[in-house]
Amino acid sequence: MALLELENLSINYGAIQALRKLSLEVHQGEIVTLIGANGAGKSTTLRGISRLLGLKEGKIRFDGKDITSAPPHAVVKMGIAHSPEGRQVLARQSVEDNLLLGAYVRNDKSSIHEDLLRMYRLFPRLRERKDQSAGTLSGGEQQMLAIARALMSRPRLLLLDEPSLGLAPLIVLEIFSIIRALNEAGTTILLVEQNARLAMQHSHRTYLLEAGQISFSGPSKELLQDERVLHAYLGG
Amino acid sequence: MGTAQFIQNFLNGISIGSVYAIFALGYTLVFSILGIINFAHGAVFTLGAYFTYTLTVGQFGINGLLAGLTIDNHLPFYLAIIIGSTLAGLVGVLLERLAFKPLRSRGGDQLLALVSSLGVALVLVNAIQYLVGAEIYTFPAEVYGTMKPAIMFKVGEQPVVIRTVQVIIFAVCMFVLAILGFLISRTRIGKALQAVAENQATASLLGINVDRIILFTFFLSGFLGGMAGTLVGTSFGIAGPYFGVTYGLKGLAVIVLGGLGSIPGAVLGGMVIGLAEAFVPADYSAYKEAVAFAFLFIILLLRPQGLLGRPMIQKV
Amino acid sequence: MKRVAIAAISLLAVATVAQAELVGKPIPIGIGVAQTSNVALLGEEEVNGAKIAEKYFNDNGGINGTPFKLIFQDTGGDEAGAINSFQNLMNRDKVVGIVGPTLSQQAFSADPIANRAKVPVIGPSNTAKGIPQIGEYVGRVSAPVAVVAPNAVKQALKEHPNIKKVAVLYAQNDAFNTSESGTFQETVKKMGLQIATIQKFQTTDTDFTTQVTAVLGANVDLAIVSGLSADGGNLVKQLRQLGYKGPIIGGNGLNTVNIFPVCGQYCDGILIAQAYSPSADPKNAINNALVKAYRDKYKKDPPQFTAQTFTAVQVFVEALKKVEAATKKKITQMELAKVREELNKQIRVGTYITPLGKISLDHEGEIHQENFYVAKIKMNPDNKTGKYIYVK
Amino acid sequence: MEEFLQNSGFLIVTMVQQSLLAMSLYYPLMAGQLSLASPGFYALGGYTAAIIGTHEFFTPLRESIGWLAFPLEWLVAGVLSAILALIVGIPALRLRGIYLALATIAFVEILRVLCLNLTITGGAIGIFDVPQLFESRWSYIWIFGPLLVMMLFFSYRLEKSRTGRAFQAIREDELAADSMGINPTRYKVLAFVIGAVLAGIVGAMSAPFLNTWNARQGTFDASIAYLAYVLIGGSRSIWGPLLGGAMLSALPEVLRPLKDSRLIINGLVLVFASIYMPKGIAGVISRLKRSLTWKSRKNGGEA
Amino acid sequence: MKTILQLKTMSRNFGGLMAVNNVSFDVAEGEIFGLIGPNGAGKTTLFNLMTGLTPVSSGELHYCGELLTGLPPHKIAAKGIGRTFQNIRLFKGLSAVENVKIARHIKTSSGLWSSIISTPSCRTEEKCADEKAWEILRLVGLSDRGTELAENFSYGEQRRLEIARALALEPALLLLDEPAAGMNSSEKHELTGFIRQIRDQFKLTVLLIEHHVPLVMNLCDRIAVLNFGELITVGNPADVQKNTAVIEAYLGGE
Repeated sequence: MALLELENLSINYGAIQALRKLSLEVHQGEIVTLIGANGAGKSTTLRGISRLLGLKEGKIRFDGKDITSAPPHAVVKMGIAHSPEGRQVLARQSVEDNLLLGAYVRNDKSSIHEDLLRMYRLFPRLRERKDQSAGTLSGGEQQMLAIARALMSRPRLLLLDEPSLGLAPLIVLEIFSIIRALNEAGTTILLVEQNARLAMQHSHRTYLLEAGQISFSGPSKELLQDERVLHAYLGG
Repeated sequence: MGTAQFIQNFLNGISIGSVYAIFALGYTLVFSILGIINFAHGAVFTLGAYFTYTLTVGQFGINGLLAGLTIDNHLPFYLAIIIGSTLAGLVGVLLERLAFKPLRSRGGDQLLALVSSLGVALVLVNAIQYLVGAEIYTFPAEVYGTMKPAIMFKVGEQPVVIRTVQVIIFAVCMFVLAILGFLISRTRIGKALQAVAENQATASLLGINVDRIILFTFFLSGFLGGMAGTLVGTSFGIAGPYFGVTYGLKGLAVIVLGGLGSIPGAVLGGMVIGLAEAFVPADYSAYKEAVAFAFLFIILLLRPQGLLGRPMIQKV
Repeated sequence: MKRVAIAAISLLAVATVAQAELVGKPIPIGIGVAQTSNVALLGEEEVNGAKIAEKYFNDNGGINGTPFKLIFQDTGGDEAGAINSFQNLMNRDKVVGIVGPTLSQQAFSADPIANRAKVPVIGPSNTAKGIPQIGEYVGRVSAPVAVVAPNAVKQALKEHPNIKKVAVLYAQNDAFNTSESGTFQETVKKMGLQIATIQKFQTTDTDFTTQVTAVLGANVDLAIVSGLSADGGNLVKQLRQLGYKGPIIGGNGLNTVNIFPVCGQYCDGILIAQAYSPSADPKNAINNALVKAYRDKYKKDPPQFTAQTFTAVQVFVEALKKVEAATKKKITQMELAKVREELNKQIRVGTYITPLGKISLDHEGEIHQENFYVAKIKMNPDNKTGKYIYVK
Repeated sequence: MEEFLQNSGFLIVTMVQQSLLAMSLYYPLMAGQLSLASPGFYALGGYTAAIIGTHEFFTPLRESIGWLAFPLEWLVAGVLSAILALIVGIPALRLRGIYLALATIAFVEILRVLCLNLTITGGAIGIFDVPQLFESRWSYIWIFGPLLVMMLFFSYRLEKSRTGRAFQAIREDELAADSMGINPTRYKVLAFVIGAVLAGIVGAMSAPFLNTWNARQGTFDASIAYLAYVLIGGSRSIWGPLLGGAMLSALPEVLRPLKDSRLIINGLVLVFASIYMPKGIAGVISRLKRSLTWKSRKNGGEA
Repeated sequence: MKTILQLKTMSRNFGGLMAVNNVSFDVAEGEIFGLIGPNGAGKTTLFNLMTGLTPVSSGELHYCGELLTGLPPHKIAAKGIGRTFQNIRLFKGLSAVENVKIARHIKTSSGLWSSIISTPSCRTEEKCADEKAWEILRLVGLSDRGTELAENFSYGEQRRLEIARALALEPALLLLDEPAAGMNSSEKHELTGFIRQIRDQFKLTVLLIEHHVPLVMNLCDRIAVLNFGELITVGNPADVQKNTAVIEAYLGGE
């Protein structure tokens, strides 16, 4: 059974139909990538899953439970963490406070502390800056913070929106290796990325979105070789 | 101005300024979360004073529906002010549920929140008058226990005098501010509140129940408003249902001066305006009323984000 | 369809002209005072006075056996509200005369309208200069401040002959207090005293430390406060708490028992210029009746606005009786317009023995009051209640 | 009829007057600017008329031009309002949204305290015995009515004009408008001045109408009341302030029979109206109209 | 060919972050010039600098030999530079035709009073503006929906309406910020033809930001690539595509 299942999801912004009857699934233990041009509906899909956006139609199931009408905070509690586009760290609060807020839904004080230390091990740069306000971090550091913060809720499914956005190539590679490590440690990941090649290399399966619909899908390795995908997206 | 005069004005200023500060905090908390100004805050201020009065004195006058009613169970003042302010906080919660939430969930124009909160203010003020009349209610002198009415000391040859009530008000305000500061910066709910103020969407992605935090904010706001009302009421009496209107208006000046939505800003703004009013030269006392608004106007032109506010960045 | 409508309208017009209106029974008298808004603080005192008067005079036979009834229309605190209230009273409620409005500013707005409609108005609390001059149908029972105020200064000098420097404080957003303070200032100058400082405040103010600090700095021997009960009482309280020891004169706005709870023990000793004293003349039967009724109902002495409104109703009642005597007709059998005209004439004739003492209204409608009072506040040991002890 | 006018004439004229004041707030709002300065200009206009009408300095002028003094008062009030609007507007209109609203509230309050203290404005008592243009209150419809009609016509033409489009563009998106060649400052100030001049003229007409003028005429309360008129009426067309001003100013009078509780009900109406009529009365009407025409079209189709 | 636009060492920093760093290039009259680079590379900021919405920190912008830096947006628009926005900034509450007519502002002149009394010249002008607006709407294929509110349009239609609005300025230089965002393949294909068509018809120079690489390669005469606010390269599509720095930055390293 799929961990996450989207069935005929449609989302509108005013009169604009951003998603049109989109269906996809993510299985336990996978990294799944959504690629597509700007405005294709990638972020909208993630925002729909984390219930930030209202649906026009369709169903979302997580772990067999229907979460279509659950509020965002309840979805987090069920085990879905979303690291939004543009990093969206709480700029006025310290790095550590940001991380602790990531564990807002948890009550187990001691294990929260353990996780905090784990994040600092994973992202040593964050430890160095734990008392700084998050707004003063560089772009890459903010991205790390956003991912770390999402992990603090101990999610079963992590939604990552454009983790490489605006980052230098070296940092991008670093982030992707962390994503891999997280996945190997058991977190299922749904990834939205504009750096398509990189994302596909790091994921099991890929969906290609065009104007709110899925135009291609399949194992990443195969799609990477697919002429049509290359042409449509990479312009190769 | 002599040193004594200066100290005198300074003490007067920080005492009234501290009341402005906790009153304005209530305004600014709601603004920081919802980006709207709650025009009913002045009415909640008034209501808080009446609540505490009811709990401590419980004796109603000659007009209104409750005329002549006497409640015999008097609470000690310090308990009453907490319960009274809590009740005012609950009014704040009610306000959010009846006047703000429906607007938000229907996606109405944000400006309509001004009108609906104005409507609530009208209801509250007139309901007070309907119940207990427009007359003046005063707290007995002993609410704070038996103390000398004023404290006097000398600077050089010149005497400096300050009313005991002023000192108590200042102390209570500082105490409340300290607790509030702790609550907001150190506790889980306080951090959640800050997160919601910064970005509601992000906050909800962290599992914060934004709706509940908004309710909590309105409770805090009402609590602080009610407490400010009570403190002013004990010092000066409750001068009828319209008692909070001037504070409501001045509070606007305070929060803009400090920076809309900024918590330390509200405290600083309150102090600055309290002091500025205290230092208005005697000959120009007629213009004291305009000081807060002159500050408001000038700060908006020179530094619209206020003293401690963050600049507004417009996204292109 | 259109023709029918026109016909109906003209018929209506004819009907209203043809059918000259009689005065209703019981005879309606209008009370247009502020029952809402921040002016309600004053208006409520007036409503209470009117209600006591209604019961008292009806119990005593009304207008030669015909009962009258008071019709209340709220003016709110603004000018438009006063006009609306007056229009309602005159046109819908068909009153013979109106007591009101509460504020002088409102009177300047609404009284001319009543005057043009030839409806007599008696102001219960309009003390500004120029009110009776609005027109021949406008009068008042509230003595202008210029006559009341100086008495208190004289009394203070009598008690403290060494007074040299004076501080004058007044509520500048209130018409009454502004003009009263002007009178005080003139009086002080005329008596050769020095005005050391003039401090202004708002009736809505609650904190007076700035003003008090200035007064203390000026080292004065006398402080004169013109304000309303809440602000004036607070000012006195803060003056005393911060160490002012000299005599205090309160203006007419402080002439209400409502200030007792405000300044508590610090009210003690304030000299008040009074247009009304509940206790000055124990032989004044009608005042005794008012005081008794008020005490029975509200457990305290009636404030000045209550007494003045009572007086205004009394003037209407007695003048209506005189109308019946002069025309030898029952009011209820007369045309409304005629009654209003006759009533206005009779109001200005003769004298009235009222809770304010003996008064009369001159041809302009200005009150002539025989006695003004200076009282000194004496607080009871509970510090919540007190008395005005008549000193002159 | 006569009796009806006697009784309700003042109220009807007040409704028109308040509608006009609501409109004075509508023009800046048309250009997206939330200005609550109208009561200040209204007060200024009223004082202008009251001073020209009563001050001894103007006695020779009044005697020589007779009734023409009234239109002169309107003119002077309009010009003074325009000048003050330029002085206040050019710096203040750099502010946006609630900040502008607060700055204009501050302006109104500063002006009020000033008027309370000056001798020429009569201090707290104000100026009374203002000369009358008409005997009965109802007759004042002959000045407020034409002004209302003129403003309706003005708005009708404005909305379809180049200037009106510039206003709307700024309201919808100031940056995009700027990028389309529209100078936002210029048009924002223009809209502000139009509102100010209207409020000033209404003030000048209102001083005789109310017989007296004082510092209680232009207050914060009025600022908020006008805002409520526009929002409850509907801020998207000129009919909004017209309906809102008329209905809300009549409401306390209509509720008069409720006595003590009338203002409580008044407040509840405001709350419910803002929740259930987010587009205002005008919005509800146009929705009704649309559903009616839609129905009739449907009926026609079936027939 | 004549140079129409010249960027000289233009920079902009936002609180320490160099969003645009020392960028210089020329655009020739009549060409379609592409601006590409990853998200956050500074492309939109560069557009905002050119149209005056964001003041430059340093550097100069010359247009037809005239210095534009320091001018407010409406003056720059009046010089003949029209633009669209990445996030679509239509006047949503107004109809399509009103949106276009608003952009006729600088081409018309009637003042407030002449509009109120409706002078003949004003009426003529109004009529002309109306006709012109409909004409442009026809051109972009939206004339049958001209009276509908802009907010009711689909994504692709809104993009087209935005272009129509910019065209109503009768610009010589048109800046398009991600015109293909949110379009599907066939819409994108149509767009390519459309941009060429308006270039020819209006004698335009077009500067466009686009993510969709095939579209850019296909459409543009020359391309500039930005990364981290800096210009990596300028050249024709074939050269740019081969540039290793570009592949590294934009397509992702191997």
